[in-house]
Amino acid sequence: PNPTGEANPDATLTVRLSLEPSNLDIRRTAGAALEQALIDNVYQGLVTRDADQNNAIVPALATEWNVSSDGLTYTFTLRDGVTFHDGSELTADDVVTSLQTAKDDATIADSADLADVTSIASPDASTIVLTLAQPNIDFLFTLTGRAGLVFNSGDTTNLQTAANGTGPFRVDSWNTGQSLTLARYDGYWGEKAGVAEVVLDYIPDNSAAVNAAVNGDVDVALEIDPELQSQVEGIGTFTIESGLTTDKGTLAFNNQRAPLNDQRVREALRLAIDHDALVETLGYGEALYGPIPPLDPGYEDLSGTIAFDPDRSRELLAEAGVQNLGLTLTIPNVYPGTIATFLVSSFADIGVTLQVEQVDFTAWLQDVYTNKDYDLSFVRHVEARDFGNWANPSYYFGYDNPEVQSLYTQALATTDEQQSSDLLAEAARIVSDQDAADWLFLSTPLTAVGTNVANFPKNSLNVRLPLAGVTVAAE
Amino acid sequence: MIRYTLTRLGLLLLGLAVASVLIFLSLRVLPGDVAQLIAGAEATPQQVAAVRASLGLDAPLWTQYAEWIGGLLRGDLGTSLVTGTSVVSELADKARVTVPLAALSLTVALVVGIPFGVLSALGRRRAAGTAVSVVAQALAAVPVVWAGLMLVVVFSVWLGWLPPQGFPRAGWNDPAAALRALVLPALTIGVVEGAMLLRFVRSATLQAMGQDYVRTAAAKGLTRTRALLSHGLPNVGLSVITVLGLQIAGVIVGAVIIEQLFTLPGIGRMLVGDVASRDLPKVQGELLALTGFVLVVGFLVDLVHRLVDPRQREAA
Amino acid sequence: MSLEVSDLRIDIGGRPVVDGISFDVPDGARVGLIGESGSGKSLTALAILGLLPDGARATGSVRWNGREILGLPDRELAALRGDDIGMVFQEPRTALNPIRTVGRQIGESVRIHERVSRREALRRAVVEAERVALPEPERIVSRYPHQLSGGQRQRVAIAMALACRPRLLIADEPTTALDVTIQAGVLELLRTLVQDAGMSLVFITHDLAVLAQVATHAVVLEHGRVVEHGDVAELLRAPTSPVTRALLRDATATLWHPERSPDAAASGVGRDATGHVRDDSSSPARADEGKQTP
Amino acid sequence: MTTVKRLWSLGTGRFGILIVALVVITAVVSLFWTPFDPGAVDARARWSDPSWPHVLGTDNSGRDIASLLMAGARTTVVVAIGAGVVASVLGIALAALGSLTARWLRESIAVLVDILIAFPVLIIAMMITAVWGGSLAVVIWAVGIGFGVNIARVTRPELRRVLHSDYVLAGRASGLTTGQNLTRHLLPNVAPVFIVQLSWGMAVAVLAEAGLSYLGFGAPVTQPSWGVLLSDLQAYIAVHPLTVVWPGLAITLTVLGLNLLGDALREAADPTLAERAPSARTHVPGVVA
Amino acid sequence: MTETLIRARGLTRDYPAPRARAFGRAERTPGLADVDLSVLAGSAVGVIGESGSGKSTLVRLLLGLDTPTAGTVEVAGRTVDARGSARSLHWLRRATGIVFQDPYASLDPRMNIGRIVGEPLWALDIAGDRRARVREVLEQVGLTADMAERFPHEFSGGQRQRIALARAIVHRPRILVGDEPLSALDVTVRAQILRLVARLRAEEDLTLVLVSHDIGVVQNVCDQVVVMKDGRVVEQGPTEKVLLQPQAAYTRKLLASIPTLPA
Ligand SMILES: Nc1ncnc2c1ncn2[C@@H]1O[C@H](COP(=O)(O)OP(=O)(O)OP(=O)(O)O)[C@@H](O)[C@H]1O
Ligand SMILES: Nc1ncnc2c1ncn2[C@@H]1O[C@H](COP(=O)(O)OP(=O)(O)OP(=O)(O)O)[C@@H](O)[C@H]1O
Ligand SMILES: [Mg+2]
Ligand SMILES: [Mg+2]
Ligand code: NI
Repeated sequence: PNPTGEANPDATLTVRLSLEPSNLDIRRTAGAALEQALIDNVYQGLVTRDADQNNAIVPALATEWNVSSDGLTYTFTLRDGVTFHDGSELTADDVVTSLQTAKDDATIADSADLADVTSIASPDASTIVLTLAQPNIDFLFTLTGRAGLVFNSGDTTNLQTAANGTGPFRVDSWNTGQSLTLARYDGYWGEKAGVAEVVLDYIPDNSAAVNAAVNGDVDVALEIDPELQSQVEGIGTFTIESGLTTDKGTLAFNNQRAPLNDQRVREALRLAIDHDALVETLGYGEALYGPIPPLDPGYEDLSGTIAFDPDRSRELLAEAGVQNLGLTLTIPNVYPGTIATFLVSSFADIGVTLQVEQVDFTAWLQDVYTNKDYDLSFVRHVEARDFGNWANPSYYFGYDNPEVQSLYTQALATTDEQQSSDLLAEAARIVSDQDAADWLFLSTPLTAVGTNVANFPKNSLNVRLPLAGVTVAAE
Repeated sequence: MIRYTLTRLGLLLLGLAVASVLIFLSLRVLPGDVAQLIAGAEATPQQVAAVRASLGLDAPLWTQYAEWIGGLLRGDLGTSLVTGTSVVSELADKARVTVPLAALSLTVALVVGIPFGVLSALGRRRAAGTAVSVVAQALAAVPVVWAGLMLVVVFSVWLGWLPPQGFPRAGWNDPAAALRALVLPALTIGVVEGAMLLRFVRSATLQAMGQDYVRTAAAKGLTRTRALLSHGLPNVGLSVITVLGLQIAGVIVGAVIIEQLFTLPGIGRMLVGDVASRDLPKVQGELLALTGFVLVVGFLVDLVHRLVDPRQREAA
Repeated sequence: MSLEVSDLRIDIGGRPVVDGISFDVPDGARVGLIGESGSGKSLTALAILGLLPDGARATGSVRWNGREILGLPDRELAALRGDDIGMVFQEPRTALNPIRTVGRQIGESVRIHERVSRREALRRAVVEAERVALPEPERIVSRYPHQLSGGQRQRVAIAMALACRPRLLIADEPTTALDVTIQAGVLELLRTLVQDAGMSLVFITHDLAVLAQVATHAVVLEHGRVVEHGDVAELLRAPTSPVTRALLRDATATLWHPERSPDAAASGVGRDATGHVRDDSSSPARADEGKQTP
Repeated sequence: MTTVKRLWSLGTGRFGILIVALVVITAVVSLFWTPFDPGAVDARARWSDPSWPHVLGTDNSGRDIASLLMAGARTTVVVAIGAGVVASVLGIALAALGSLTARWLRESIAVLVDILIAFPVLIIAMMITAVWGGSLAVVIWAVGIGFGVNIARVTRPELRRVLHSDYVLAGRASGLTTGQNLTRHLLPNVAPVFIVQLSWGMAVAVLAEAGLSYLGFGAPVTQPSWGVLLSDLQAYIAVHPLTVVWPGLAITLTVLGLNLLGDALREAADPTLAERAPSARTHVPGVVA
Repeated sequence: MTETLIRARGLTRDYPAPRARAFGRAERTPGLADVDLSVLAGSAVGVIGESGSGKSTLVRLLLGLDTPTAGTVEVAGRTVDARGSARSLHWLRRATGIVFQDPYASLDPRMNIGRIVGEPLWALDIAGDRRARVREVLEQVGLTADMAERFPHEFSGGQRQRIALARAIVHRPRILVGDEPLSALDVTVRAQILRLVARLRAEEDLTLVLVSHDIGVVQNVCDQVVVMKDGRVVEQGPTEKVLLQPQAAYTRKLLASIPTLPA
């Protein structure tokens, strides 16, 4: 968008988000809402990633870094003149303590990401050295996540309701049930934020969100319901943008359970789904045919490998000798009914009766994730670089293929990104060929960005929303 | 009167006790695991167990209940499992939206129900009176969600007079905006509940019109309308008071739905969210607060009824 | 001050229930309206005051002091009600507003018609309460109807009707709902009050014995029509219409005959399959009726 | 005149019967025939305007709204009847316990009913939801329990009134046993009050289904239901305002029908009311979702 | 010469008074206190007294419809056990019929007249053509047989009381009890019913217990009178004696209150 006026440094940027964090303790509370709101804005790690540049790793609290050729030692140079929001200075000790705590304390989110780290040290005040037990090409990427965030050691702030980070914004106030207000941190080490204040306005209801946009209550609205796109466009003060994510709408088959342990049945189910029609019905997203999304290494367009073909599907079912197949789909009730409706209708067409069990998320965690008691399950796997789930036979997918597991291990162990990427692509192809699941769609949510807003980020806004560079034009 | 008040107070406390037990028990039988939810999807069983222990969820039921009630008596409903904030303070915070909303809705319901109920009874042989009663029947049948949607479409989307949803960030520091934000929600609940009240007031008025003492008053020299107004209506009022006790429950239920529709940060919306995230202490507190509210209003209504009705006042 | 009802007709929902009634109540007269249940007595009384129930329509003429009052607007009729014409209703349980003190209800017509202060109205209420022989009038005025007995309530109703000293009192079966012992007191009270104040009375009843105690004139109704009218004593002695005769006969059958001889009772109707018509003639006459009341 | 005839002779009664019959017939017909398969999605026919063959248009998945409405009537009937059965059993049990048993039990039940009546249906629903998750069963149990208490509260005094009536005493004096008295006099005389409440209770059930489905605690999304349809389509009211009218209208008409049927039943069931002034009719509002 | 059909001894019935205090001891008020009564076969006994004097309580106890706190009732020589099952009291039901005060309240509004009147036959398992018997009594009380299909609200007060009477005698009881059967009726109807009762007594040799607070009625119908006040019998004896030479002050007061017709 081309803002018409000069950027106004005193402006307030109001952004509509849908899912509110339940509390602000980012290390101990699950949910993408926290990462979206706080990482890069309030909290930072040594490095971060830029979703708009294909998730490239970019410097944050470290100015530069160096990986040893065996891929086991990472040496970071700590940035100078960084202060926390409470004014205290960032020291190498803060970094070491933060990482060490994250590694040692199992209740900290993503603690397992640091399991392979054997030592965390700071030889001098501006150097941090991390040593790994085995090479991991995703390690830097891991550090961009929660486990890599840096906190002020000895801090007494109540992190559940307040925050103390090093980012361009500090948490100003949190109006639970309504909004989270971030204010520009004037002591920020880098370029100061483009707006004085950011209000993250949590509006769960889609039509309410559009009403808010139409009403001028928000400058930017994330996750616009595509059905309502025209309404927003109609008023002329917004442009609708769509960005990529790593959010994979995954229809998981319980690979361990009959008859889904028969590949013909799985393939039959995949063939019964008209992905283009589904995307059209959803109104957003792109068809996705394999486990790796475009923003992740190892992506490859697999669209040719499987095409909508109900006749073939029925044949396959007949071959597999299943008749009057009845399956249950366990789906958390946070997702709109459209997906379930679509699947019921599609499977009915090939003679498979799909019963839908809508459960709340805790029940899903219990039944599907933990106890693996399900036939089909749908959830959106939003995490980036999560191909490892297919290499983990005890994951709820129940997919156990030694070849894929070995390919994945190799991909992590190499230090060559291209090689790693090729290995991953190969593994992904196998997973898709074996119809281990169906990837219904890749989410590409719509964002309504006010014409007065410039430099709003684009990709993966559901997990990262770096707002430092955003400016709002004066009226 | 004092004796009655005490007896009724005893009943209120008994009611609250029964409510607390029911709420507590029904929430303990849940299949989902809060600890798992808090620890996150990737947590190990040990982590989950640690979380569970830290939340006191591993204690026997009666200890948990005793602790809850003990806290309640000290004005402490525990802390939210998810946000870590005090439930009482969250309730107090959200009550600033819900209580005014309920009060406004009830006001609207009264303003709609009583005068129009009386008028439609008075004019029951005229077209206007019949029309009012037909409209009331229809409105009383409309789902609250639908009524809210229609009002939003008309007043916000088409006319643009009122905000379609939300509550000002400044809250009651910006009273005008806060009030504006509550107008449509209160109107929605108020009109639907008012329509039900109207049906009641109408028949109560019709009944009053046939009362002998209204005729007696007319025989003393009042016009028939004035006789109805000054002798019939106070008696209608008495029966309306008892109905209000039930109506308040309807208002509260309406508020839960309407807060959702209008994204108002009130107790109802918080409750819906907390039920989904299994935030036990909060759900418990919220349910108890809402039921308690209804019970207390019922108590007050009964007291008022006693006070203004001489027959009951004396029987105490 | 006289009331003239002529050719009064009332229909309810198109069905005629009072069908051309005429009678006069001259100043100071005490007229009894008598007839069996449903004959239209109450509706006639209500029509006079313009208090007919919804859906009832009256035609004909009702003149009060020569002025036509049937069909007057409610406001003008209201000015007459309670002031010129007072009315006492049948049911003492429901005729009083349960949530107003007795005093306020008695004083209300004074307040309406004489526009006095509330305090003055209450003072008058005490006076009226005393006049109808309510015990402890100063205290009883602050009571509520449910705190009174049936007889006391009926006295309150009478006090209400009399508070403005109307010229005409209409009493619609004021004692039917009461026990005999209490009925006697109320009837006596009514009669003395009316006599002392020199007002006219329309008294509705279906009980000839009660009528005989209170009224001087009687109008007998049947199916909404007048079948006979005249002096009460005359009527009782020599009824002309079959309706009156039947009424009289039936009344006698269930009536207390204080002086019936023991042998008459022994051969009484209780054993007589043909009823008791025979007994009527055997009832000795009684000259002085007044002694029967306490 | 029999009760049914009197009911039919009342304008409201006729309207109520017709609406309720229409809903039930639609539900039955939908078991065998709907214009389209109500579950069949058709991405190419999304948001069709009302026209042939989609007479009421289609929704966001291209499902035929007319067919969905027809099939949704099933859910409505199931919820209404289910809640009705739960409410009846509970209501009658409580009313019977509250009037036929020993004094202390009677009074305790009365107190319990007074307490429970303060629990709004939705709160009960939330409690049950927290235990079982949302589903149609939740709606049925919640409304059933909520309205059962209501029925008990209204039926109990009625039962006691009839119990102490002269005609029951006359029955005893004629030699009827308790059981005979119950079936000949008590039940037939309490039934009307109960049926009227039941009719209103079913109206509440239909409304509650809509409210709970909106909050996500109602029918599963794949089940055709007016409440689900309403809450699905309400999001698009700004762009496709017409679609949301249909489920709303269906709910409103059904509730109106049941309410009026209840009103009319009360009038018709009392053979004496026809002769009395209209003032003899009073109205007790339902506890509503 | 004649047997004593009903004999009550020391009949007492307390009612729990409305509680004065929420948790206070329940007090009791006497509805009936130590009443002795005997009714000879073929006689007509009138029970008079003001409202609340215990007349209805007495009737309920005599008919085993309520359990006395103390005292016994014997009907035709058998002791009435009000606690017994309905079946064990069938002998009593066969021997008695009752008409209540309010003719409307005592008829089930949802039953047609035929069923109402036939109910005792059905309940008491009385053999024979029940329909015919119902038609017969209906005609006996001056109604027509075709009225059996109609419902109570379609009748006038007098007719309703006839229906109640028909039900009371349909099973040919020896004793007819009326609990103020006339007070809701106007004079004309009252006289009709009384004539009817008189005829029935002649035709069926009924023994009559008539509760009333209307002395005139009792005087005209009964040969024995019982005067009650506050649950106690104040005076009893032959009608002429009690009514013409009352001994108790209360009886005198009662008699003096009654309006009479002049000659
Ligand atoms: N509100 C009403 N609606 C319909 N009909 C009525 C109404 N009031 C009276 N009637 C009818 O009008 C007729 C005369 O009634 P009214 O009350 O005048 O009788 P009444 O002589 O006073 O009888 P009672 O001695 O029983 O009081 C009766 O047939 C009655 O059924
Ligand atoms: N079920 C009851 N509970 C409590 N008290 C009762 C009950 N039934 C009667 N009483 C009391 O017992 C006394 C006698 O009542 P009863 O009904 O026998 O009087 P009654 O002579 O029949 O009066 P009435 O002429 O009004 O019918 C009264 O004081 C009454 O209040
Ligand atoms: Mg009358
Ligand atoms: Mg009695
Ligand atoms: Ni004359």
